[in-house]
Amino acid sequence: MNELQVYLFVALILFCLGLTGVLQRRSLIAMLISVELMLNAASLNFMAFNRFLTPEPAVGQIVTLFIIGTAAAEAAIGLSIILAVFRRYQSIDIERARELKG
Amino acid sequence: MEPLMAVIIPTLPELIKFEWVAQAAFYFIIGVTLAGAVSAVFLRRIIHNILGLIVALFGVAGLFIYLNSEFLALMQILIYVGAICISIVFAIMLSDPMYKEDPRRRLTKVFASVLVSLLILAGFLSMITKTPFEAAAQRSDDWTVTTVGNLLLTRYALVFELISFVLVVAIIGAIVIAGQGRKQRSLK
Amino acid sequence: MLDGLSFELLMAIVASMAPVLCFGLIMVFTRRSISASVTVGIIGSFLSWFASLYLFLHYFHAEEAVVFKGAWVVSASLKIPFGYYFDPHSLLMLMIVATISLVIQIYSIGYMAGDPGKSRYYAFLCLFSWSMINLVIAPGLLQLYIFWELVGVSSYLLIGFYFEKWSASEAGKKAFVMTRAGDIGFFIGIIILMLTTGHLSIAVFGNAAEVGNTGLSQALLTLSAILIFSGAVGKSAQFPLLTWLPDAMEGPTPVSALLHSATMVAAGVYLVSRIFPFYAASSTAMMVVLIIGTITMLLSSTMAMTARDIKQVWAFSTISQLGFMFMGLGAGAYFAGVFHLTTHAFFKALLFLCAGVFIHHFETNDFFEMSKAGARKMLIPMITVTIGVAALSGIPPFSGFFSKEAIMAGLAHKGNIWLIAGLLGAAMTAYYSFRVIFVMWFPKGEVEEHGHGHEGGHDDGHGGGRWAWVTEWSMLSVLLILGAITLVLGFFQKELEHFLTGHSAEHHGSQLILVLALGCALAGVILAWFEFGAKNAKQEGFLSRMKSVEALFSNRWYMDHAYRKLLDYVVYGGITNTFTRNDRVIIDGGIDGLCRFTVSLGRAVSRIQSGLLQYNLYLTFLVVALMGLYFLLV
Amino acid sequence: MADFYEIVRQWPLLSGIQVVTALGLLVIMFIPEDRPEVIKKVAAVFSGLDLIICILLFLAYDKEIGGLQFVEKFLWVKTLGIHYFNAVDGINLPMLLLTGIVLFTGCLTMWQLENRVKEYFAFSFLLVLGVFGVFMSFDLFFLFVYYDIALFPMYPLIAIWGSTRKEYGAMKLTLYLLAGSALILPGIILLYIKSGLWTFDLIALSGAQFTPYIQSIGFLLFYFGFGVLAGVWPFHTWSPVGHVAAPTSVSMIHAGVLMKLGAYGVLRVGAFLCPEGWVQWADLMAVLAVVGIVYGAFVGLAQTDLKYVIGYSSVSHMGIVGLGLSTVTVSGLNGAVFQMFAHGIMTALLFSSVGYIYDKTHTKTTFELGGMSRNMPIISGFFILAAMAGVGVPALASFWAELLVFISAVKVFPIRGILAICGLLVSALFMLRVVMKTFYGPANPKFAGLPDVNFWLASPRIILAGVIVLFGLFPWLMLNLIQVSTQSFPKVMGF
Repeated sequence: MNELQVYLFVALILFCLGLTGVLQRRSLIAMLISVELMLNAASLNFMAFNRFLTPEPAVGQIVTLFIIGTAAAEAAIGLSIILAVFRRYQSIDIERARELKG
Repeated sequence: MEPLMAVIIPTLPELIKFEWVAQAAFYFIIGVTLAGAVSAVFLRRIIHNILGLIVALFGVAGLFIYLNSEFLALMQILIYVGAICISIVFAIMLSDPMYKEDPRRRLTKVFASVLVSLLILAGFLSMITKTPFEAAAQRSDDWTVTTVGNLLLTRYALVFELISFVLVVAIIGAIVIAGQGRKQRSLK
Repeated sequence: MLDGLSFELLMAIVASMAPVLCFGLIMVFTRRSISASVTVGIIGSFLSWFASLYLFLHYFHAEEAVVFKGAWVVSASLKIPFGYYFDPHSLLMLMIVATISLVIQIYSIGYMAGDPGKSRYYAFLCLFSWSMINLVIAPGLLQLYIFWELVGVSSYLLIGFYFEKWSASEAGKKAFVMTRAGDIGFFIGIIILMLTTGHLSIAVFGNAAEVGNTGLSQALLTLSAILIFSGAVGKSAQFPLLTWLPDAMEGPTPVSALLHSATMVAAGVYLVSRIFPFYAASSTAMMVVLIIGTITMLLSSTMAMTARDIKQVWAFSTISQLGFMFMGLGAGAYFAGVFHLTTHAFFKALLFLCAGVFIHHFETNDFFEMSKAGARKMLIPMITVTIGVAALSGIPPFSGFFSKEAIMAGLAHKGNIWLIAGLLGAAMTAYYSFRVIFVMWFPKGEVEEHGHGHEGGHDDGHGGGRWAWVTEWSMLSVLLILGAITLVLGFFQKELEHFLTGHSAEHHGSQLILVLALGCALAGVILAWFEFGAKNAKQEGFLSRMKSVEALFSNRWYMDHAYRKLLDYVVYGGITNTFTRNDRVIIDGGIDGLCRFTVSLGRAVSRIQSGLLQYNLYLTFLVVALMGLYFLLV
Repeated sequence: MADFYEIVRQWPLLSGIQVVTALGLLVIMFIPEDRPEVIKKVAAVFSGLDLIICILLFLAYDKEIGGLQFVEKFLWVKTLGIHYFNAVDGINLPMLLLTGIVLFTGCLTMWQLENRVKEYFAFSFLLVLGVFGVFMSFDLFFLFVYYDIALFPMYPLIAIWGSTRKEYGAMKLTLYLLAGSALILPGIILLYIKSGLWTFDLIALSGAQFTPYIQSIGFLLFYFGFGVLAGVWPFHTWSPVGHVAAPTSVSMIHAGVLMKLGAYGVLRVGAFLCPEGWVQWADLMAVLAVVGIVYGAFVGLAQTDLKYVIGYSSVSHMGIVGLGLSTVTVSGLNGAVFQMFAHGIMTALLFSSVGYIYDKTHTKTTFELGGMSRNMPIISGFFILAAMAGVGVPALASFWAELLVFISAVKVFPIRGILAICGLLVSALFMLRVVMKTFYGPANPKFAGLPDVNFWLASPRIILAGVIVLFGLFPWLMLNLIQVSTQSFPKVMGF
């Protein structure tokens, strides 16, 4: 039960859920939420490896801390981009922002 | 079993084995996490998604405790739930048309994304089962917050500085991006 | 560079370098002041002439050639020296070039009076003298070639002196390109020589004893001799490349006198005579020289018979006399060729300068018109031109008689057919040159007194009345000097022969040849007299009764037309056009096509870009997943 | 004087050139845009300093000792074996001098520029920074980086300040040259990997024993890669178009210096590192070179635009360089390097003269001009002098180069050598044709009142003309220097 594989499996499911969300939601905010899920999956993995495998327990914690910080930055930037997109298109539907169409 | 568990879970009668309770709680937390995640992804209302996310984040924080790091669990709750989720909520609240909008799903898209996710799931699953994980021979068991704090300011000072820097840049960037759009708008 | 600076060397440097210094001075400093430029030019030429005279007298009795040499370019085993080579032949030539250059610069004071481009003119004259002098005293064929080319350049610049006339600049270009065509053969020839023998020393190729020791195979020797001769063909306007010289008369008349009769065009003859032993070693090459010389002489004599432009007549006669010199050389008569070169230089310069006086005065080139305008009243030019014509036709006792007779003797030695050709040429020469003289002395029809007679020349003088005598006498004095030289030069045949060949041979020619030559010349003169000179002569040549022949002669045997067609159809219309199209259509078209293909390919590929963010992400993860599965499962 | 040179040899002059150029670039960038006079003066001063250093190098180089001098070498990136390695020998010293002269005269030529002066000079200095760098670097990495630095500014320089189809010309030029550089990079990597020495040091790499197969491929890559820049036929069509489009001083630098970069690269990198490949491909090189000589001259015959004529004459003259390189003889190399120098100066003078005429008359087609010798005698004189040099008139610098090349070409490839010599006739024809149409004949009254160059505007042309005549009369000044290095080149025949 309380072993590495379980944590990895949970993290994997979280990641896949997040991925599904990113790929199929049309709302930008929902995509952002899904990305947060994927990030959490990653930090869970780090913590799990840290707990069971590494010689030094501090490393994984610090990396996870780093991920949390990055997530915060990402959320800030992401939200402001969403705001900008909303102003531009009067919508947060990702399928409306197609200016890069070839 | 870890003595830390005793702190969180109060004393129980002899009949119920401590391990059982811990184990049950563990699976419960996993369940809560996954349920939160599912609702964060599949529910249609944005607000419900956020709430699902918050639940999932709490679940992950719980798993962190099982992984011996209550410091990170606290950080998780503090930063993720307290800052990020709240800011998302604020963003939605402050510009209400955004939150009202609710585009319809496309079924092909859902199926396609689920397919890719399942493929990735299968791939990583086989990797997890196939890989023989081996713990390091010499492992220190110093899990205290003090150590983490010391290391963060000595050995991993660069990481610390870097994340500070990233945050500063992010804040400035957010202000610039959000502010510029406003300026353009006011000019119009 | 040059080892040890003796006084002789200093004089040699002065002789060869003074003109180029003057060229630089005029071009850089005194371009705006005509009188200063003229002074600089004449001082330079005088210095050069004086130094040449010193060298001539100093080395007159020298036993063997004196050489000053220094390395100019050294590249691996290739050594190109710069230096001076004084032997009798080069000294004689140096003297001729320096003298004629000097007198022509003096003459030009008058002739070019009032021309705004006079500074430029003097600069170019100096450039020419420099190149010609260095050509003449070059110790190696490569130095000779280098100055040979420079002579061509100065000729180009001087012919195109009146550059605002299209005909003048066309003529300059034509002269340059045609001589260049010959020079290419010359260049290849000396490269072959250099590669096979390793050097180009005139001391070797000009020495009969050493030519055999160069290790050159007979075939290569003949080949390179003929190639080098092609340079002479271009420069001396011989048979296939002769049409540039008549056109070159577009230049100022003193230039025609200096370059296109006396010195530059004689460089071809000089080149062959310079390395005469080398030619003598190949009978084929000698035969080529002889044949080309003969064809040229006859061809251009016929052309001269119909020309009405006095300069054209002298130009054709120059070509024919050069051909005559080549005949002499080709027949093996080394001294005769060189001797004729010497006498020709002076009397032809004289003829041109006289023509210049008339042209300057009457402002026309047509000697019929000159005659009508009263040319006979200008006594000094008329007398000197008659002297010149007599020399040209080979009338004793003028210098041309002696040299022509020497060549005739050489031709007789070679074979009768050549002698007959030579005699025919002599008759034609006498005919066409006396035609000019008789027309000018005995004008027919009403004589209109030319409006500005003698005074015309005065008005042209830039200094007005006070300097008019300078203008006039600068020209007349030169005529007198050259006339005197023409008169006496023939009597120095023995001395010159001794000087050049080291021995003065017995009188080569038999009495019979002497009589024949004289007879032919006289026949020509008499024919000319009856057609042009006699009281009731119509002044129409016998050729005017044969229209087609006359047309052939006056159109220069249609050689110009042929060249024009060749240039238009083959060079411009054919090769150039093809290459240009190839550049535009195939190479550029290919590259542009490639670019267009790339652009359209990009357009096509860009359709994949739907602009949907999730679509891109989807593809990315799909590929990642498939790759992951592939690596895990396989 | 000898003592002074002894001292000079201790100075890091090569880095000095780069520092001066970079400093010039910086200073120009910090001058406000509205003071073009100051910018021009600063540009002139810094380019003058460059020229002085180049002349100093030229004088102080010890021909007795030969070899590499003024060496500045230290390891820059250890793991990759990249060195900062500058030096001069008899081959790149003339090129540095050429660059110095052309840059300085180019700056003076552009004295009358009015449009975006600051950017113009900044880009020019950046360009020259790259050119100097390529010529002085003995490290492949630096050489390549400098090479690309030299290519890049051409695009804006032509596209912004150019004339006649400038976008097309700029784009074509840039694409061609980048395509060339896309061949060079694989070549460098190939040799770097195959040498097994893990160094970009040119001298060290030349010691590696490459197999003939590798050398053959490597040389071909370098030959075509650098050859594009040297205008090797059939990759020459960028050159006339680019020259026509470019502004005057860029044409000068471009035809005068940049094309030499290509030939220099073939010699310094291709021939030096892959001598076997060089020998193997010499036949092909000679064929392409001869075709280029003859072809360029014939196409030039049909042009009516002065700059096109000069452009095609460059193709023809660079063919002579290629022919010299293909002979694999000392004299051929001497001739080729000398021709690079002479042609650089000569074309710079041609473009500089045409540039002035174009500035004043706003046309450069021969049939609209005509009789310019009457209206502008001095500038016409410069053009005619340069055209004469192009025709190969002796006593002007390029004659000697052509002489050496042709002699060795006839020795090694007799038929091709003779064909190339015959090309001279055509080149004489087309140069004189242009001179006649443009400068002779009746003067066009439309341009009657236009001023000729004054002394200051003539000064750059005087310098160029002086150099042509100087090295034409005293060729050994240059040849003795070049010879020092060509003699010790691998595989060359001692002729």
